[in-house]
Amino acid sequence: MNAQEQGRRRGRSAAKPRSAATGRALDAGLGVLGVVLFLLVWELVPRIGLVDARFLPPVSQVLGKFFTLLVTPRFWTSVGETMTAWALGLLISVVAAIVLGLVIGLSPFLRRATRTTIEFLRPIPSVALIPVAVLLFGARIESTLLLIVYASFWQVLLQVLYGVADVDPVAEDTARSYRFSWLQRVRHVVWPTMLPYLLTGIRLASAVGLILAITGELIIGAPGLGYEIALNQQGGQLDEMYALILATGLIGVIINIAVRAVERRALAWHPSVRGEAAV
Amino acid sequence: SGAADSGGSTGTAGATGGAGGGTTDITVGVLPVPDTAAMYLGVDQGFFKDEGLNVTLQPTTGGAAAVPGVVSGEYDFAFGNYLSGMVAVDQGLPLQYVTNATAATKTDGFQAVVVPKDSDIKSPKDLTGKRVSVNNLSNINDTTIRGVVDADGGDSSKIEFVEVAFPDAQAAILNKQVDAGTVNPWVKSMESDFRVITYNFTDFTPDLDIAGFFTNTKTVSENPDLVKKFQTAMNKSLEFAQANPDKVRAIILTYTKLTKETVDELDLPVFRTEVNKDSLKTLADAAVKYGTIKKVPDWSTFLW
Amino acid sequence: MSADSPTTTVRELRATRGGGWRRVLTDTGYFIGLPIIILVIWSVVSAVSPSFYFPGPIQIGTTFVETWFGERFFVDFLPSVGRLLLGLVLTIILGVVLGVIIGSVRWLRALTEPLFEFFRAVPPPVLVPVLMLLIGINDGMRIVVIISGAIWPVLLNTVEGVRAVDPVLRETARTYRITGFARYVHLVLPAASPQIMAGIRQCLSIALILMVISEMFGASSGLGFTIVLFQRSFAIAQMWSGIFLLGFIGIALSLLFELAERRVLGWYLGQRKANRAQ
Amino acid sequence: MPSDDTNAAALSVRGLRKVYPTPAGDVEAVRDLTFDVAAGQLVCIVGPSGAGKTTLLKCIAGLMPPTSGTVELGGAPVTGPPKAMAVVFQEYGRSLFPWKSVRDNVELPLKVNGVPKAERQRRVDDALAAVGLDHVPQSFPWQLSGGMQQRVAIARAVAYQPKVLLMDEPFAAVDAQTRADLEDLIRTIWKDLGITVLFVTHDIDESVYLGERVIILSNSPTVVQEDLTIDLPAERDQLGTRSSARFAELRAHVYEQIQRAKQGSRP
Amino acid sequence: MPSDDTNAAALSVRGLRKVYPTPAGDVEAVRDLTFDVAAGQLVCIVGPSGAGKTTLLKCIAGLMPPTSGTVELGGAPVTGPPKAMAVVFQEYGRSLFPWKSVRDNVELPLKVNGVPKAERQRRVDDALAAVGLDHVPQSFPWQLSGGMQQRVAIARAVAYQPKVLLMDEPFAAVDAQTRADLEDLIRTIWKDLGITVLFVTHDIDESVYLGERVIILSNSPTVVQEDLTIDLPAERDQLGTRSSARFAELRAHVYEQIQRAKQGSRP
Ligand SMILES: Nc1ncnc2c1ncn2[C@@H]1O[C@H](COP(=O)(O)OP(=O)(O)OP(=O)(O)O)[C@@H](O)[C@H]1O
Ligand SMILES: Nc1ncnc2c1ncn2[C@@H]1O[C@H](COP(=O)(O)OP(=O)(O)OP(=O)(O)O)[C@@H](O)[C@H]1O
Ligand SMILES: [Mg+2]
Ligand SMILES: [Mg+2]
Repeated sequence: MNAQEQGRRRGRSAAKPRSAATGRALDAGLGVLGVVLFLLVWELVPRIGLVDARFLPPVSQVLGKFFTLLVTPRFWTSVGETMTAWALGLLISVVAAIVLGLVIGLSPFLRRATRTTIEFLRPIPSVALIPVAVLLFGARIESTLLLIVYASFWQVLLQVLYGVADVDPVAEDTARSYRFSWLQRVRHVVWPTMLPYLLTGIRLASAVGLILAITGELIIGAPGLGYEIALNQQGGQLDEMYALILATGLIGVIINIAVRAVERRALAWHPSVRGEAAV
Repeated sequence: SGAADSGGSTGTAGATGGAGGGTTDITVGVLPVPDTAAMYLGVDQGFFKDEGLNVTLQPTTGGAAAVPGVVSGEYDFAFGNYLSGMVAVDQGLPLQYVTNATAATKTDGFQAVVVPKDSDIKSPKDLTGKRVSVNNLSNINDTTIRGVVDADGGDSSKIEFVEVAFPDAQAAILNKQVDAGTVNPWVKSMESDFRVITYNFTDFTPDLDIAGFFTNTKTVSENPDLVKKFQTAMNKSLEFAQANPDKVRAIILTYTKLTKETVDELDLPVFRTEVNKDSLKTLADAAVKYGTIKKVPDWSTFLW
Repeated sequence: MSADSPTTTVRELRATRGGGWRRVLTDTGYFIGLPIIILVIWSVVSAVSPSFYFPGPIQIGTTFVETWFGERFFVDFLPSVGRLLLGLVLTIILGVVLGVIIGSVRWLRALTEPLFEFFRAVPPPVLVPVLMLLIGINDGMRIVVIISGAIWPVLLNTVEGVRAVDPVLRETARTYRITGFARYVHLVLPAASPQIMAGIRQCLSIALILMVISEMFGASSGLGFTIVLFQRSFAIAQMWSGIFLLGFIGIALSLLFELAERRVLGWYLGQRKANRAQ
Repeated sequence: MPSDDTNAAALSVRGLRKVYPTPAGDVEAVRDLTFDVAAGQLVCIVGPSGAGKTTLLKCIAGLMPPTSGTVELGGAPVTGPPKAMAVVFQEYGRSLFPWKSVRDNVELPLKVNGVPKAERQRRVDDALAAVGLDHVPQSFPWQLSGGMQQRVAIARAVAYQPKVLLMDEPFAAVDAQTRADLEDLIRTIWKDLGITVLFVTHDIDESVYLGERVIILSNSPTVVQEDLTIDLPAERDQLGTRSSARFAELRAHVYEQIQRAKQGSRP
Repeated sequence: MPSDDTNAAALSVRGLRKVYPTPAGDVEAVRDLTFDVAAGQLVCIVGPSGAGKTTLLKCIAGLMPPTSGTVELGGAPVTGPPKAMAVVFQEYGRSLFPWKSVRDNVELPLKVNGVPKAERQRRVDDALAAVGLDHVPQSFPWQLSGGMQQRVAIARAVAYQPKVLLMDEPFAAVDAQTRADLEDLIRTIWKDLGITVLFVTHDIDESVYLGERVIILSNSPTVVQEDLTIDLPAERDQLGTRSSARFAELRAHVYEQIQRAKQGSRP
């Protein structure tokens, strides 16, 4: 990710302009077709007996269940619980990562001194902390929070560090030669350079955070969608289980779309967003 | 050990000294399975209110999550099978069981080890050298199954136990991923696909107590009053549950996702107030023998 | 034609190397300084106020040796790592091949885009029960779990990378008539490699997570299972030793990756550095 | 590889028009360009920034289709990149493969076009020596200064031995001395190989010094402002030619035309 | 903001040496540079690529400390970026803040240095008009062609109204006509404001046309090859001056010196 992603963005911006609206409509049509094909396969596989329908109910049944779920308050409570844990966890990790990332990233001494520690802590999979979470907090929201924060914190922190390191030395020299103060340099040079990295980090973190929120609920039993999935699985109500899985996927898609929209607004000046305008 | 420290003062949210007519808020960790029906029913029937206890039921996914909850003081009481409790106590955690919750049925299986109809496994000893699924390894199921197999003349050290959650067990057996599997609840309608090899609880030792409610030893020593109230209410609930199977079935439907058909078929566990100490001793001996725990618990502090 | 003034690189090589020993010492200091400080603080804290849940580093260290240098190494560690590596290799191959195909064929990309967005968003743990039903409870299922969750960063990054080949380069290749297979070997794959590697880096940590998750369901051996078992039986020091073992695996993976990256992306890292300096 | 039909019109551009569709509306980069280039001719193209010089070159190279009008090369219409044509792109830095060494960059087109190994090596060596880069064959492009990168791109085109060579501001990044050397190199290659060269520049002196003809483009949307024959002797040298009176006259003429073009005058 | 001590040595460089420590060893970019610039003088610096021109400028700008030797500005040693100095960097594209519009880029230094709003606006407008960019104030730098970007950087420096202006190949990316206009702009500003200008270029004609003095640097490790006074009349114009005989002489002299510098001759 990081700088490499930046590279990709620059590349994309230079890509040939699309042949306008017709192309986009065609793409959307194909996309819908893809979804329809997938649903068709899902419907047929259990119907013609490739897979036992007891284990994989046909999609029509699952969709039916999904729509009935949508009007039950219990479903929305679960969604609320999951999203609360997710949003809170993300908020904590983003704030912590920005503060720490700026402090560490701007000091060459700290950058070098913390390297090994970060490299050790970062790859510890947060699910490995499930036992710790269970021991410390039991089946409470704090358990899920611990997992979410641990997993998403590193994503954001690394991106912030990359971003701070990516400040163009020429831009930095320009600011210095025009006698910007330290704070003004952070505000006018470091922060804008870091922003695209930060948003990438947030996008990654929000995906990972959702995974961990659901996992935590699923395995630990903290309240939320994951717990509902576990409950339905234990009760053998597979259609509802699949409907809930569908819901988690859709939530993931919505989060992704939302973060990208924020990115587009915040980075109107950035190559990834400027699109065809660039020459 | 320092475990008690981390809990701080007992988590009883309300005033512990609710001596008079005031109510005390307590939180109880439960599993949303039929075994805890008596607890749900008791709350529903107001037996805990009668004792001045305002109960919040906190569902968890397993006893393993409940133990830390009790140790840390988050739960005042929690549901857990006796062997889980022995394991925790074996590691030095300060737990004490205060009431019974479920016992194995005398007659038929609430829980069973089953094989596909056409399997050549005929009796428990045939499980030697096979793959058998249990819901949790190093726990009550594999311990009792080993006991049953050895008693039948097989060699339990040659069984390969695999963890499969109860709901997945049927599929695992049918797809031949395991040769035999532990299912719970075992219901008659499964007879079309499966054959029972052993009802591993009843076959292990008759009248085995399976699970109870436990609390922190600190609560017991500092707040015996509260424990007493809980025990009274719980015993009332158990007796009521045992006497009213229909009400039990009805309440199960409210907190599990089991279908009505399944629940109607369900062979309900026994809800019994007095603890069958002998059965627990047998269980503990087997657990030591098979290495699940290192030593038999001190009964005077394990049971209240 | 006049010769160029010698380039920096040439001169750099000729120049003397200064202060070798001091450099090594400071580097080592930076490398182990903070970890040692943390370990010391941790030891002191756990000695002063011992906690059941947080044993001291020495206890965890000895437990680590007792626990993992023995039978568990063969029964739990090796199979887990084997599945992880196999899963990773399959993930990368599948992801890159599919990514190159989808990235090159516009209609295929349009057809699959929304579906992929969805599948990527489904938290992989919820797929475990499904895959258990569909595939069964075996190594195959665990490897599929790893692939199904870890493939997305590789696949999507490859698609993007293939699409984002610099148009000037693409036109250069066209005018020199570099087409067909040669185009993939000399242009598309190298150009996309920074992004593919970025995807692989992400996929490493996801694969490790999924290895653990896949062993938390229906397993009777493996690291994920063992750690949960330790937790359930309140063997706290063993549990921590398992968590650290996972950390070490993570580090080993990322070191391996960096080695590979330096080989594959030598040109790219050099280029970035060159752009940065001055 | 001297061209065998030296007298025919190697390149013929007729009524070329190019419109870029953009989200904000269409941009008419080139309105109507018509000119012929005889085989073996060296033609310079000058014009204000944004006039459409790069656009024109890309259409000739078959890299993008004109909106209307035709480009014919050796009598056949151009539909894709033609054989035996080399292009030196304006964005020289981006046209080099950063994952290949200097040598490999120059060699790659020969390799995929099946030139035998021995000949390939000879050609690559010669080309690198010609642009003064024989001392850095193992370096990567990004280890070189801008001017050196540009010369790698030139060496690649030279080693390819094309019949038609299109160059888009190929000397923009090199210093004055090197630039003079490279100008002479291009004229030498052009004469030795008898190839057709189209050379885009915005250095007026350079266009006059190099070309047999200078095509001056108008402001965008672009038409040909003037098609000027450079009647300087075929043998040119940096000091003598540039200080000749005729050179100064031609230079002044082109200068004036471009100034008029920038002010929006059209022929 | 005319300088008030017009006759003192505004800038004094004494025994400047700069060694870059790199992981592979030390690189001696500048060996020993000594020269003075009087306040209000316009000095051009030429030299082969890699000679250390940018390095020199950065040391003067206080952006990095010399390895040995001193730089004094108005009598005080330079330790950090001095007040009232503006630098136009060689990498103009990277010196613009891509997240700010053209206008904001020019305005920002004034803002952080506390120039009142009304005056700020006036100065920004004037500077943009002077470089011919008053029609695109709301564009972002990356929406402009290279030449336009370079002009934004120049406008930013002009609006800052420095006493000392350092420019590092500021016209490399603009076309001939614009370049001529900008050269005249620099001379006008210099004369009107009485500022001290250091101008790095590798266009020999430009250095002679612009400067009162041309300092020619040797090959790296760098010393002063020659310090040449340009004795052309103070009033210069693009056509007249450039075609004068003295201009041609000076031009030829500089050309020759650079060629010798490139061949490694040292004074
Ligand atoms: N991909 C594109 N999309 C939209 N407009 C474009 C595109 N490419 C070029 N143009 C426009 O077409 C016109 C001609 O561009 P072109 O690059 O051909 O100019 P040029 O003569 O090469 O300029 P320069 O001397 O600056 O290289 C310009 O106005 C430019 O903005
Ligand atoms: N940060 C650095 N680290 C190491 N070497 C450097 C660094 N910056 C410059 N150099 C070297 O110092 C020498 C002088 O570089 P400098 O950029 O000052 O040259 P220049 O005269 O500005 O060249 P050009 O005309 O190409 O801009 C070069 O050999 C260069 O390779
Ligand atoms: Mg162009
Ligand atoms: Mg320079």
